[in-house]
Amino acid sequence: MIETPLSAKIKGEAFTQLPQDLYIPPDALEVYLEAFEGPLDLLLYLIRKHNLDILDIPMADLTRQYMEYVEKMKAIKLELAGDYLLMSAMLIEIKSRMLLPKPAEIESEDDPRAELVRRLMEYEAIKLAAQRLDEMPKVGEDIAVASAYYQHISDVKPPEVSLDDLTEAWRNVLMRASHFKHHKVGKAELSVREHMSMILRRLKVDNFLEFSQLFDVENEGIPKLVVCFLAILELAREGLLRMTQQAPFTPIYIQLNARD
Amino acid sequence: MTKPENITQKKQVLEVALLTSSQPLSLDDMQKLFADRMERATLRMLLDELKQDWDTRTMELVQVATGYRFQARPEYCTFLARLNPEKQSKYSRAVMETLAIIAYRQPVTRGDIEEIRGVAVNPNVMRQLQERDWVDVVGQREVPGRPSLYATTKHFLDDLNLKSLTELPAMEDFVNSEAQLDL
Amino acid sequence: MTKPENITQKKQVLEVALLTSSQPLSLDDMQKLFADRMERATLRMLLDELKQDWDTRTMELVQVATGYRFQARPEYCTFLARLNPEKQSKYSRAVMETLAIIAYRQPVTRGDIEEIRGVAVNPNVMRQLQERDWVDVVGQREVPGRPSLYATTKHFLDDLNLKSLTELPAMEDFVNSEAQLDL
Repeated sequence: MIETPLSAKIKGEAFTQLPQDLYIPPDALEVYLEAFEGPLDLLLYLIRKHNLDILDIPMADLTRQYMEYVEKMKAIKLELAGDYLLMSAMLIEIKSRMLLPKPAEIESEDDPRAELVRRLMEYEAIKLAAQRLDEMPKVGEDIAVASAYYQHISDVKPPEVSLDDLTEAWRNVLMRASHFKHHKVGKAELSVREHMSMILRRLKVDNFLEFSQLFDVENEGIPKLVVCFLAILELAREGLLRMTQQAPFTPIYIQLNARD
Repeated sequence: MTKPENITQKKQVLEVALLTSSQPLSLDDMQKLFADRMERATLRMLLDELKQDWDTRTMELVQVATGYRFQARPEYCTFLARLNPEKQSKYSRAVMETLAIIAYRQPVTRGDIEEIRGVAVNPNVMRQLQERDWVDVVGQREVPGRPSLYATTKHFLDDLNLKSLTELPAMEDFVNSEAQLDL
Repeated sequence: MTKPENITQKKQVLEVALLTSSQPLSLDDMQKLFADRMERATLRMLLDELKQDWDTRTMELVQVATGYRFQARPEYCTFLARLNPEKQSKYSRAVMETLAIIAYRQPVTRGDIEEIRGVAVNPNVMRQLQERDWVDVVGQREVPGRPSLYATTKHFLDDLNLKSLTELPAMEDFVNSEAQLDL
């Protein structure tokens, strides 16, 4: 299960596993090197292949085997990844530290192999995790997602317009219309204009209104009533409505100025 | 199930293939689904039955140029359109200026707008504003031709978060500086 | 039908949307389908019913990281595989190991990955994972050089049929089983 799957062909013969004695035909070396993901992967292979206990690695054996492998790579002048040489150095250092007699006072010092073991276990866990991830069903390979057709209708979302956009547009209009006579658009004028539109809307519906109906005396304050009156005068001035009165003191009627 | 035993299972295989394919499947494609040889006539019959099975359901099996596909019945397409509304980029300058003129000078005729902007009003511009329900006709000016008078709607105020037109920024600051030169 | 009247019609709208979308739909997406306000609780209930309606059918409604989707029941995948025999080429061990490190140890820097694997990270490996939209940069570690921190995306979870990272097979399992076997 841990074994690295190999499919090297040397002189027409297929090699499906690494040879027991670690003799590697020089031609195949490059293939094997590629089969390993790095020095940790190679070390794990050696440990697993020879049934070594990962928690109690015989450093001498392991280092010797690893170095043999690396020497063979060197022998055929394979461009050796620096990572492999770095690992050689680390193994030799661990081995030599284990050979040294430990001074009594630092008896409890960590096993020099501890860091290597930690890294090997971490890497092995990741290696297995990678295999599991690889085996999991994935969209596009083993999972087919519904994607039936539908007729796309475009639902166009109208553009956003902010107050700033609007006033910017108005500013541009004013800027260009230098001949424009009635620049002044203050709040008072706007409210008159708003009422002009409102009165026209009402007359469109009712056609014919009594003058007093346009004033909501009970609910609206004096300023609003004045604005409404100004709007009526402005509409009359612009010829948009007509005011009629049959006789003095009789009701005044207002209607749209329809042509006779 | 590694081999579909009966008609029902074969239809199920076809249904899955058609529902999960983003492209229409040809008869050749569908024959590949089955390890055993499947006659084209049998396949057509199965497709016909499958089509009927879905007759009262949400999707319909249709034949198009390159093959068969399931597609959403048209009545659902309006809902689906809401999922990815296309954002219209921005109103043109002409639309914005026309809107501004109507907002500040209402009620105005098309002629008024043309006079202020100095160019003819594209009918398309008025259509966009009316379709958005921001502008409507509030009357006619009693001059020859009886041109329509346009004003902004309550809906326009709502969309711009205004309670009344008086909340539009007054242009006095800008206008005054010009007015001093002009008036 | 412009407004779904009853539960059945609402479920139909959801069914069409889910059957035609190749991406999972989030609750937010699905709320957009309905003009009227749809409570999330109601939506969840409808999805639950819809899931049950399809319980004995060819597709299943599943929940993944970014939302809900219909997918073919696993037993049909062998048939579907025949449609597109040219299988997506497998990722190399380097890619899968890098992905595993990012998935289980995220957020990690390139240096972290190199430390665990014992070899330099080939830029091509990271590119493949990023192009698939399985991995992206989520920040920088505040050390000299400010190396990028990589993490897996929601899309990665979707593609592996997972709702969250916690559904990944636990790492401890590996270590234990290994200790027992002592290969």
